Amino acid sequence: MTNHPNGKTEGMPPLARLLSGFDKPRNVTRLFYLLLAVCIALGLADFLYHKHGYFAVEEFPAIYGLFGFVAYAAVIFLAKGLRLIIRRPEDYYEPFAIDTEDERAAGSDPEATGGKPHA
Amino acid sequence: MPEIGTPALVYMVAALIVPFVRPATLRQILLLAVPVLGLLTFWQLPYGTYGTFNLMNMHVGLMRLDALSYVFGLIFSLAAFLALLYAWHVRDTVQQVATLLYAGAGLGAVFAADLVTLFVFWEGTAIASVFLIWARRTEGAYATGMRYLIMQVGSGVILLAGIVLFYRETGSIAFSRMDLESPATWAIFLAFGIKCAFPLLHNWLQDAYPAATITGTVTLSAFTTKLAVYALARGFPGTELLIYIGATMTLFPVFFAAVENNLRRVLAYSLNNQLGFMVVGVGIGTPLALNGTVAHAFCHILYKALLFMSVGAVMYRTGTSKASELGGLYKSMPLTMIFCVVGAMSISAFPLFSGFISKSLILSASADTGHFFVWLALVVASVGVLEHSGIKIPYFTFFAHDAGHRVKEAPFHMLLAMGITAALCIGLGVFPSLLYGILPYAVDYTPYTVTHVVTQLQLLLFAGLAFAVLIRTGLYPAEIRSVNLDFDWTYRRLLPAALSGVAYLVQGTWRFASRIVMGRVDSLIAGVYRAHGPQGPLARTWPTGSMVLWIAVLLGMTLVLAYI
Amino acid sequence: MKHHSILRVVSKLLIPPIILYALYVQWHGDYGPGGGFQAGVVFAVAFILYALVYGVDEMMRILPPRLLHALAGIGVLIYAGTGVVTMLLGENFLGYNVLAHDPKHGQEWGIIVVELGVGITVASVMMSIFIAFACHNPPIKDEEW
Amino acid sequence: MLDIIVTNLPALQVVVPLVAAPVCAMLGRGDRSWAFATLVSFLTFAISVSLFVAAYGGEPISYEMGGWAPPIGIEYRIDVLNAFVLMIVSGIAALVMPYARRSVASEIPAERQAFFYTAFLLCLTGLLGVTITGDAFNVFVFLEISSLSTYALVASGAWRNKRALTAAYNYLIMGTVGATFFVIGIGMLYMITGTLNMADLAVRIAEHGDSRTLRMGFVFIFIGIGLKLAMFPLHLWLPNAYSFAPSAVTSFIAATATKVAVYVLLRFMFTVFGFDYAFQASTLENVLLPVAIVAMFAASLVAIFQDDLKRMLAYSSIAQIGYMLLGLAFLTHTGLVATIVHLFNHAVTKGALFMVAGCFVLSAGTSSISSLRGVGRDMPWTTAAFVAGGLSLIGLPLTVGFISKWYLVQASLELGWWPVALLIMGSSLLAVIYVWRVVEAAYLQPAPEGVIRREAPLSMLVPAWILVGLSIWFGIDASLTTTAASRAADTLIGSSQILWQE
Repeated sequence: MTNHPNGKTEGMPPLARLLSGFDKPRNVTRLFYLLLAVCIALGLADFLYHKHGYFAVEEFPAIYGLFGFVAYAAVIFLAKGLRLIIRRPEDYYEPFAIDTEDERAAGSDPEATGGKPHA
Repeated sequence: MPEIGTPALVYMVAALIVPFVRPATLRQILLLAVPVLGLLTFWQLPYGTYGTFNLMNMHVGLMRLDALSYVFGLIFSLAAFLALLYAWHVRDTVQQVATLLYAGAGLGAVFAADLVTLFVFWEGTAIASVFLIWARRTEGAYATGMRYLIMQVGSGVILLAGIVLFYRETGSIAFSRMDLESPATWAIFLAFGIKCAFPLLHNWLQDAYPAATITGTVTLSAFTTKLAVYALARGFPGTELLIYIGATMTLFPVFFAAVENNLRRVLAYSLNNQLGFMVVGVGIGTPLALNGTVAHAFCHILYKALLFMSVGAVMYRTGTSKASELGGLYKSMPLTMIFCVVGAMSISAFPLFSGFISKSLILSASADTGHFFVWLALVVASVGVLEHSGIKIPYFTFFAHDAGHRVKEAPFHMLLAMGITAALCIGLGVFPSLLYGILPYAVDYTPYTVTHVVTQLQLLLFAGLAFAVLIRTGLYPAEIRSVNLDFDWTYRRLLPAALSGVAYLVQGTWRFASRIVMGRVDSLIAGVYRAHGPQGPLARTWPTGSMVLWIAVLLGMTLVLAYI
Repeated sequence: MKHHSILRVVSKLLIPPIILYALYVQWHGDYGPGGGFQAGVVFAVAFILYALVYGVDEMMRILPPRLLHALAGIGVLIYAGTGVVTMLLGENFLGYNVLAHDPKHGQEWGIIVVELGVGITVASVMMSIFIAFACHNPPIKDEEW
Repeated sequence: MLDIIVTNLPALQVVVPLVAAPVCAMLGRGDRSWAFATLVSFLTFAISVSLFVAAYGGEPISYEMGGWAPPIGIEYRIDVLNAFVLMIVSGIAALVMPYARRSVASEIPAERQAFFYTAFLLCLTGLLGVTITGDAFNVFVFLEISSLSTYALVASGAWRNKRALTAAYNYLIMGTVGATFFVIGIGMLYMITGTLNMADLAVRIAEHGDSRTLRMGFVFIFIGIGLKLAMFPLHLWLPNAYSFAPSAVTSFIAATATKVAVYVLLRFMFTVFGFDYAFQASTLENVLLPVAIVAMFAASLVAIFQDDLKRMLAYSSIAQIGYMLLGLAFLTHTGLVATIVHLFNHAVTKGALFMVAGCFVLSAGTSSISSLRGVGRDMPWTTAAFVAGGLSLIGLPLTVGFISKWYLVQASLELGWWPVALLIMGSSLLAVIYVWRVVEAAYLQPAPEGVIRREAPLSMLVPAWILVGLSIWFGIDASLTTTAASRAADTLIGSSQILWQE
């Protein structure tokens, strides 16, 4: 989670302070390896019990994991391809489109945003 | 509670009273009391049909209470309560009345025992809900609301046409299982389909939900589409066509959601995808599948509301719901973050969360009946759900790059609403029997088997791993402010463009023709005015003589007739 | 009218016979030609004649419009009241048979009472109409038109 | 005592308001006479309800006036049809009376109010008498009682607008022409048959068979009543009378007087002239049908261009009478049901709308549509009542107007006259236009500056809303009205021979 690290924790709610180390690159990397480890463990777990599947293909060890990984990547890449086709500037449907309007009109807290009072 | 026919009545009466209640706090309390009172009207009632009477020789039943409508009535009441609690801060009576009428109409429609009552409430949901969009009070929202209203009322009109045809064919307006074999049932099917956001009929959903007010979207997400699912489950269970429609519905929104920047629109796509699961369940139509549909609708209303609430809370504090503008909010709104993650894990169907116990029913049903490819599509779609709702929403809102928003935690009532909803999501996930006990058919299903838990975790965590890998390698598509084309392009751009092209061609002829026609019309109106206007001969009343003349004429005419 | 002595004397002479004649017509209405309608008109004529000769104000001293209105109402009440009485005695509305021990007498009584009511109403309405026309005191003044 | 009342109910129905009228005149002060008249109207309503209940299930009730047996004496004869009409008339009166207090107080000087209520009660007496009696000449007498008192009531609008006097005078002339035609017709019938009792007339006419005198009689009665019920070209008295009369009077006579005339027409057509199917059918088809259709359109179009709300509603009434006559012209059971149902429905709807117009007159001082701009914000309840009534006028589902149109369309389709069905729908569109004009002015246009309009008092709003509520209630659950109408149609058809030949 690559972004400007923010070490300052004052002014944050106590719960947030608890979580505040989260976006340090070191911790992010640790988290990644933890996830990898859990995944490998889950894959190996398939050898430890008798699987009850509906289809023959389910019998293959760790098939769900592999399928999940591949399907996820496929979704992302297909979506990236799709974006090439369908992406348009935000003012495409102008005038009278909500995409470029001030979103605070939907009823934001006027103090918190420092914005004008809206409906 | 006395029997009053339909709980919708409670909401309608309350909607009449609410605008006049002062002070505001009392009004909020009254609002919260309404769903409770509404629930009490059918809570302990034995199954049966209530509020029956004869409308021009047609049997009308306002409230049919059976296992199916009961579950939907229950969850709708719950959703109305949570939405109203979430909207505690709203002082806009338009929204409050609209929410009451909308929820009331939704309940009324679910309990409708006949098609006419269904139609009335069906249109009621359309008309009441559009005010939740218009309440944003911008021109864009107005235009969006109009498009939404056209689709929704169009659905109602088609439904009415279907009902009329159906009545002429069968002589009955009872709302029960139908077969797709006549224009009548096809029309009814299409009407349900529009409200259920079938592929190519779906755009109103992604168009309208991000346009509503923050609290309005939470309300919107609960009723309309689930009402349609209910109607399909009631009218067309086991219709095979629905399986393929549903499978398509689960798949295509996944890709759109992945590249969408507006998080509330992402959730709208995700809603569409979840509806797909339910539609597949209806299409399979076995008791297990129908149970799955109902259970999924129940859980879905809760976790989708939770997600909309958390994104709404963020929007309430920061003023935006665009992923490109958000990030790092866990530092400011940790509780909201936790609730959002609960919602995300529920919708992604992690074990111990509510999605897990309901979605598995549908997946098992599809596998049971041997629909391999459908089953496969559903599994892919489950990964997709994880992608856009499970990871994208919380990640881009609360983590990712810090967008620098330093805001207060969400207001207490929002936290309370989210907390209750989150607790329900987890509660249902941990104690599935709570939900299974009220499903329409007896449930013989154990969600927590080793196989199921392990495979599900594999699926989800490996997909999560893929996400991590893609992020670390920078392959994950960045969030960019943009508009993405969808089918609505056809009527928002293609149709107007085509029309203007055609208009250009026709213009010459048209001008020529219109000049003549308008001339005629003008002279016709002028003629009508000459005859009927205040000074026209037909509006003259003072001369007694002309009256006597008329008497003579009429008498003469009749006498001539008498003597012929 | 003060100098029209002939008219004044003649009318003074005529009025009593007119009233007497009216009463005759009234009371013989049950079995001869006549009855309340005719008698009422004749009766009113006596007063109208008086008013023509001596002025409406003089007449209104004897019979103020308020009294005439009340009399018109009382006449109707006598008529309808008879009907109600017969009803109370167990007959249909205006079933006179029960008014006396003998149905024939009952009929006679009934008709006489009813005709009396009619006569009072007709006479007082005639006079009211006459006053309404004769008095220059219409509810809407001429200037208001 | 109770026994006496029960056996004499038919007589009491007419006698109570009749006796009350002079008493009312003698009470003097406005408030006292109002309270008394209100009490009487409630009593009358109670009587007609019990009569309706008695007549609903079984045989017609017959009452002999003065104990003289029917063909010679006057008979009151109550079957489902006229019990239904009695209930409409007295019910509307019972609602108009509470409404009248404030409205009349603002339109008529206090010292004249007693006479106003007297005339009102007499009018009520007349209308009830016309409906209840089974004697043809008696119909004429009561018709005159109601007409004469209506002239007076219309004229009493003169304190607000002097033209009421001219309107009343015109109405008097025209109404008298109508009444004369009617009495000429009855004279001819008497000439042939020597009887005036309706049931007896029917029998003797059937024995006598067809003749020119009889046809003349029929035509005269038809035209005479046609004038009373404002059949299209003979409607000229109506717009002025309705728009210049005091508001309470307008809502009462608009809801009842023409309906009673329609009833008389039905009664004479079916019960008395049950003799010659071909002749009557041709009259209905060639005269009544075109006249009704022209009324539906011409009157609606005139209504569209009117600026005065009361006048607009008056023209709309003429169009609505067109619907009733149309149902009659079909000469089928369904057509009759449509007529009778519409009789009720229109009474309720128009009564409510004229009450609303009266509220506007009270608060805004005028009923011109252009001065009602923006009134929706100042008088929300009144305007909402107008909208609800207007929807019923248009014939939207869930209002009574829809029920009427439904039966009319059904009746025309039964005969295969689908162009007529299309015309019915087309004329409803015209109603949309004229109702919309008011709604637009009331809600969408800004209020003129410096104008203060207060919401109408409850005593006026409540009766108006009761009628609006009824128009919605019977639009949703029409079983009572349609069953009653259907039974009334059965009685009518049963009492005549004309439909037997079908």
